[in-house]
Amino acid sequence: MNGFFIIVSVFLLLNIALGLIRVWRGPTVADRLLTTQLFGTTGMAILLVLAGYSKDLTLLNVAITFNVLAILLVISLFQVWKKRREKANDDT
Amino acid sequence: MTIHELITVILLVVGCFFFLAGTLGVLRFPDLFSRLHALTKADNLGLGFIAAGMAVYIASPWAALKIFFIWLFTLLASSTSCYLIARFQKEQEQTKNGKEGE
Amino acid sequence: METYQIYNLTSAVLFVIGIGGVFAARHFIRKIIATIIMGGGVFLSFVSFAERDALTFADPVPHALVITGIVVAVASAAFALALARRIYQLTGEESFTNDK
Amino acid sequence: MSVLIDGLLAILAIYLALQSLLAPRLIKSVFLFFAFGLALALAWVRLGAVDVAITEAAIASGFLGVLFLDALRDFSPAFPAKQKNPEAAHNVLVKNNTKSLLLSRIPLGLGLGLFLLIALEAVWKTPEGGGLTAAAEAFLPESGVEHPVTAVLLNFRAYDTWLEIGVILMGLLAIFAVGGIKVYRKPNMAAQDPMLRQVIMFFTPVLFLFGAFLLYFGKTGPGGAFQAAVLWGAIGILLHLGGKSIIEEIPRWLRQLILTVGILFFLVLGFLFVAGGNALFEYPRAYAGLLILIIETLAAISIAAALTAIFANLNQMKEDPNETESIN
Repeated sequence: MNGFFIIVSVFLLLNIALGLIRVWRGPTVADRLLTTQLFGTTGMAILLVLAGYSKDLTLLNVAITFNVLAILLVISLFQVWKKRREKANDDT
Repeated sequence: MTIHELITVILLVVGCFFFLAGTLGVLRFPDLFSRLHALTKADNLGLGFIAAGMAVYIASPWAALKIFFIWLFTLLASSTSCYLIARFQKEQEQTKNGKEGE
Repeated sequence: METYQIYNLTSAVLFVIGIGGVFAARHFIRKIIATIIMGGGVFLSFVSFAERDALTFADPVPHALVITGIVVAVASAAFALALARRIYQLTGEESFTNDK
Repeated sequence: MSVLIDGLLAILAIYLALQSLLAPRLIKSVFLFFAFGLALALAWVRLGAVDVAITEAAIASGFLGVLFLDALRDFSPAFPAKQKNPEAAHNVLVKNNTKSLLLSRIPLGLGLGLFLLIALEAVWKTPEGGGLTAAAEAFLPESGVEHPVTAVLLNFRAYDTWLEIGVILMGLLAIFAVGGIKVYRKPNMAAQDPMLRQVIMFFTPVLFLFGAFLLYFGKTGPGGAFQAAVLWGAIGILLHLGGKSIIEEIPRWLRQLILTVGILFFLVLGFLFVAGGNALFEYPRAYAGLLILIIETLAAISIAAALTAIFANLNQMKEDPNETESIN
């Protein structure tokens, strides 16, 4: 069972590594933001699997912390964009 | 291998399949909106399957509650950010400023 | 190869990447990121030594030091960001001028 | 078998660190830096340092990420392209001037390579000293808490925690002293966007409850004052982003009291112990658990207020965009 958990987490890590290609290529800023979403969700899944692997339930607290603070990043991103757009509108 | 472990294995494999689908969608789909669709839907479904699998494996009600909340918060955060990204991109395209060199 | 050995070597590499970034990066924000990466390398070596010295639980003193260190690093990074933004606001420069 | 996951994680962390310094665009490097924080948190989980992982998740990727994103509003998106003043435009030309670039980069590269070898040897050959685990384990029953990291943070080495609150306060004062950060028009998002308002309203009680849970759980497991403080500070930041800046709305004396109550209570307690003939921060054994809980709560309130104030000072929004006063 433990070997299976490790295979699953390695697979999820490889998913993150594949997602990096999109950060590298992705033509708009929004594409890059998207991949942070991918990292967040996949990281959550890795934490859950590791919690089962090490039988350590406190890892769930780490996952919740990541979760509840992810929303902060999203909202402050929104602010950055708003500012950028105002700047762009002012320039034109 | 007990029945619990069998259920866990099946759920985790299904979850991994959805994660793979989401990542491939992000890599292969042609425009931002379809990528958003692939990512936020498939990945959250995959996370849901993995969460269910781990809840079955750990088999403690307190942990299951926490895992459920993890999934719920991720759903909330990711749907909010999906909405914001899509709205931002739409407004950008309307002002004809879509490329990065804004 | 033990788990702690892998992270030990990683910590050395991260520290060197951070130092290189502090010297070679030009934009203020990148310099600040480089200092945080440097700190991350140091913290990683602390925690991996704590794992090596574990008895019934891992050595708690390095863990406590690392928690303190992360908070201090963040406070100093916030101050550095404030300075960088102030410099930008006053002069319009995004990097130190003698780096040109 | 687990070498696979550790090795992959290590390679990922190194790659992300390198790329976040080398990426051509600032916004890309900030995003890669978030991913680096995630990789580090997973590494800490693998090393069994769950406290550190929670702190990293809370502070380094939550609070610091918000600060970086906020700072990106000031700087131009592409660096060093598109400089407005012609004086700075020859920044762009540095790339073409490869000779001077090589002259400065070769010694740097050589030095870094040498340093890498030295650092690798240093960490590889560090002698096994046993550490302080045995001592911590022996005195754990006397500390009043059951979790060793909390015992070290708030009992054995309480100086560190005390002075750390001081460091955060000093950081806040220094940021006030820098002053004059660019002031932006108030976006007033909450009124504009019903979805954001709902999300903020949902997450505020969740953050508070989970922070309180972590604070209390610190007695028996990973958690404690700092983690709780960041979550409570996130409430202030969230409300500030939603257009309601609580740090400006409470009266000035109360603000100052909240900011300093953690460090002051610690100080008064320490001097009471010294007056009673004990060492500084040597708690009486019967009350140690209770005292630690009170100290942690007050410290968390102070740190949360300081983090909120730092963010509110860096991210200034006023109705009038021409007004450039700082709040302090």
